[in-house]
Amino acid sequence: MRYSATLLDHFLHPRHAGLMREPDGVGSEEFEGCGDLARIFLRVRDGRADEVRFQAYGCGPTIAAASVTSERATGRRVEDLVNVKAEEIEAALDGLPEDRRHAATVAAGALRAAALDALDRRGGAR
Amino acid sequence: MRYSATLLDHFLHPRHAGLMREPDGVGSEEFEGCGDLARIFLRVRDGRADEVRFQAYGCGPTIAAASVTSERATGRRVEDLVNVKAEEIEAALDGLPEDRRHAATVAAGALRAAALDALDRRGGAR
Amino acid sequence: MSRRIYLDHNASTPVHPEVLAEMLPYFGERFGNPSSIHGFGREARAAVDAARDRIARFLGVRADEIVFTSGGTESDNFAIKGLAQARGGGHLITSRVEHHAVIRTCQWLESQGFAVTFLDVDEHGMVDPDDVKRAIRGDTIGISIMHANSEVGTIQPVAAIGAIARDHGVPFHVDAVQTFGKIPLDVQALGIDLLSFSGHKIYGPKGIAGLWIRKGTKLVAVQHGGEHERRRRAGTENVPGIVGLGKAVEVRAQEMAGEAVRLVALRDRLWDGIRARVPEVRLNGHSTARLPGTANICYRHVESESIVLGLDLKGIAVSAGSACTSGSIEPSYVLVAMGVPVDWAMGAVRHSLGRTTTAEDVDEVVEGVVPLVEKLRAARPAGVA
Amino acid sequence: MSRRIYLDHNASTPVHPEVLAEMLPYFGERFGNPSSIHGFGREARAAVDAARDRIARFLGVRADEIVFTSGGTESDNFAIKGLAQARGGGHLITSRVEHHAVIRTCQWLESQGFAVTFLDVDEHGMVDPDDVKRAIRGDTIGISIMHANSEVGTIQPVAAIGAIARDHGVPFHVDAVQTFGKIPLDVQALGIDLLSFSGHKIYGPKGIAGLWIRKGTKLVAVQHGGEHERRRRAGTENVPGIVGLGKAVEVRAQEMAGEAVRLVALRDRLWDGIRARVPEVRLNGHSTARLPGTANICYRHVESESIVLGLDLKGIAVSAGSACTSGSIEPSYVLVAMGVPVDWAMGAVRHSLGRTTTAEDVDEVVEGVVPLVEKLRAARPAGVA
Ligand SMILES: Cc1ncc(COP(=O)(O)O)c(C=O)c1O
Ligand SMILES: Cc1ncc(COP(=O)(O)O)c(C=O)c1O
Repeated sequence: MRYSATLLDHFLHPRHAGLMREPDGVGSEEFEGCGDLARIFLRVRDGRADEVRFQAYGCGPTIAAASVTSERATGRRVEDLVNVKAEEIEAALDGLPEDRRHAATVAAGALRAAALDALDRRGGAR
Repeated sequence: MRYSATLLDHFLHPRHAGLMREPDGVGSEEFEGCGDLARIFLRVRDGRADEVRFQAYGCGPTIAAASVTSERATGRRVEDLVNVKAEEIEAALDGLPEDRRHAATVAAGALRAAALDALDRRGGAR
Repeated sequence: MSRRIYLDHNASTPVHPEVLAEMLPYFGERFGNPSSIHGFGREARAAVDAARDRIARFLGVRADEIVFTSGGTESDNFAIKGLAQARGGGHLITSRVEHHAVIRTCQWLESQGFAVTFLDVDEHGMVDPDDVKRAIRGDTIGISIMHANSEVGTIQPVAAIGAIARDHGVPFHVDAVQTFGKIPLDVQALGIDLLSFSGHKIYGPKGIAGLWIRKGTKLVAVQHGGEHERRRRAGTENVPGIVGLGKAVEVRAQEMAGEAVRLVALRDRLWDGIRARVPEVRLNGHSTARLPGTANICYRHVESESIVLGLDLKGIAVSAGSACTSGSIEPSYVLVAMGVPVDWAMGAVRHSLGRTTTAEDVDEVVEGVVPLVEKLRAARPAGVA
Repeated sequence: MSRRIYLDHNASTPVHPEVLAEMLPYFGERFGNPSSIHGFGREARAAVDAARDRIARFLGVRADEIVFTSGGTESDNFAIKGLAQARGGGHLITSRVEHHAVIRTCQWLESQGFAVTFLDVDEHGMVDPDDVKRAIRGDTIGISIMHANSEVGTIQPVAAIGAIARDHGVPFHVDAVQTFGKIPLDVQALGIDLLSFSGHKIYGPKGIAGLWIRKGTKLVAVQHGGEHERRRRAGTENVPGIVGLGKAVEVRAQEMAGEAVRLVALRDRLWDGIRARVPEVRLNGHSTARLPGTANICYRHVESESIVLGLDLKGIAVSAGSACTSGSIEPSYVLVAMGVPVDWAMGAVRHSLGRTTTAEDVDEVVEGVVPLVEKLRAARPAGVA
């Protein structure tokens, strides 16, 4: 199999999949080439991501990457989430084939956008 | 096998192969294309081929054709031998592949030449 | 995974046990080179001749009109370049839904100075014979239209095109890789001059195929070397492969008719099962003029590859209609040519059934597809493809 | 006929039992198309990758530099046309003793406007590296010289030629179909850029071969279609064949060195046996730089084919050095290029030994040849060839 067991597990059993109503932050990222897309929703409490949900469209790795991203983001400080890199997501999936690297990029990008959105709104609320 | 059992038998066990000293008629035929050659020697008694010998150089069919020709010629009237056709030799070999037809042509040609030589000499002797 | 279900017979098929049995001696004891004149060589030559005769009888053609090649791709290259290079220049007609072996060969010939017309198809993937007629020019040197499309299964109106080709005296090549041995094919009645066919799509081995060339068709060799195949295709003959292809054709001659009927029923059962339970699906290709075992289905709002992956994890093999390579997606050029909208085309999946496919297999695939598509659609962000 | 002796290993070889065993599953259960992304496809892809790795290790090259083809002929066509068409014009250097797959490809390129120099060889069949150097022009785009000749076994000075090619920046193709897996071959040390090798000469299956292409060598595909083999050779991979080739190479890696020594001894025993008992014979090719198992012998005043036939009837397979087709004889072009007089060349017979050849086989061949040649010479009219 060109995909790791971890990736396949996340693809088959995505964690935290689905819409979040009235999130504290939301962000999306699309990969130009193939239209793969991930969207991440954050519920923030005490500056941390208390709940994370995702939606994704695309090949298996993109769905799995969004799933593992939502899992890894949960409980972390929103400021930190801005800096989660694609490499971290890729590592969390136990690797990605060369031609599927974009899956991690899309998921990390969506997380960053959601975190920035949350920080923005907090800033705006003050 | 592309060659008949009869052909192979004549190739492996040529009848009447070898030189004849002081023949009453001798004739050769060469096939331009590949240099295959047969030579037929006749010993004539009472107008008939009492003894026939052959020499041949070339592929298996040519050797077999010369052999079967010498066999079939034995005992026949010299006048008749002038008219032995390649088809008769080919039939006597139970057929020849298309690209080996020349073997029968060479053998029949040599026999005809030998028969004409014998008739010539008889004429000359008179 | 315990049981595996294979619904990708248009990609390749397992070698039929009887075919393999007939091939085996030619790897071992009967390994001679057919060009050798000794006993080992003659044995091999006889086997090659016998296979050629079998195929010729099946096609209703002369044995010496058949040339063995290494695959459908080579047959297509050979037919088209062989026609083109025999003439040195001119114009070719083909369609936008041909296999890449035809399209890329034609594109290469374009780069070498030939002119090529790539005909459009209708929404069923069908070429209009009138378009062929209109495309013919004074310098048209060949027409290449496939018999059935490998992705959607649409069967082209080759008889009508053959008649036009004949009227205009233009050689007509038909890529029959997906139909040879699956549905009837009468090269004489259809007015075909060159026919590509292959082993591994019909339970024969990979690495062997053939090109039938009507006697009198002006064609040059494209692989140069020794004097094999009546100087039309150089290279030591793949004897076990040829023997296998011959046997595969014999088996197909027996099984073909009954199997086609059975596969049409199973294919319809699959489509009926899916459309009854999955919303927003569509069946691509022609409703009736279609390969018996082929169902190409678009699942809107999901990406082909994730369905293939999801089914694969359940032990079910199907084929993605769109291919994502190196991060750039390519919706099937066949579906695009048929005018399938991109948001549908992205979710195309080809199910191709074969001789061992059962009704249980089909039902299990339906059971697998339904929740998978639901789940994938549920995870999808609103407003996306 | 009871026992059969096969001394025609340069024509083809039987598939090694271990090779066949490794191939078998890929006809049946593991029949997937390597391009498919599901489990069946991945299984096949993994097998193809593993075979490529094995061959790469054996050659000491990168796996991604190896392209699988359908035969030695295709590899040669691919290498030479691939070089030529990548450049669109120019000059090629080859020799008069190459395999037809090279010579006829070069002649075809000549007909397409390329220039070709066919180098002469010496009486041993050897190319002079100085001739190569002298032949290089400003527009020389490739050099193709075989490693060892299939008829006489002469091994060419490829290292010297490779050094010259490298000096001049000209890509160097070597047809190693007769040496790969038989004698050591270091593409790096020899300065080779493209290497043709094949399965059925080394106890692998027919219908599979390869071309090694040094990374960076400008080469275009010649078979067009799908994106197989890194876009270098379109067409569904012959998976069982590739698996077989990989295994054959592994077996050769183990057996090669010991076998070469054994074959040299047997080959010399054959020649010593024959020349001791048959007058007017000569051994063709180089005395030392020669393939271990190859003995090409001229029997003066007999015709090759009659020896082949005579031995065949005794159950012994050898190969005729001259071929009579449709009544016109062609003495071997290799022997002619070496300056062998026609009256000798007509009687050339190639004996090529292999892994199962024994001393008893060799002795039996000698016992067979001696009376046969005597008988054929006895039947010969005096004063003829
Ligand atoms: C219609 C058609 N033509 C040609 C080919 C090429 O066959 P191969 O990849 O075996 O060379 C295929 C195989 O997919 C096909 O379906
Ligand atoms: C040196 C050489 N090159 C190329 C070939 C061609 O191989 P094939 O006939 O298997 O395509 C051969 C086979 O005889 C050969 O000996």
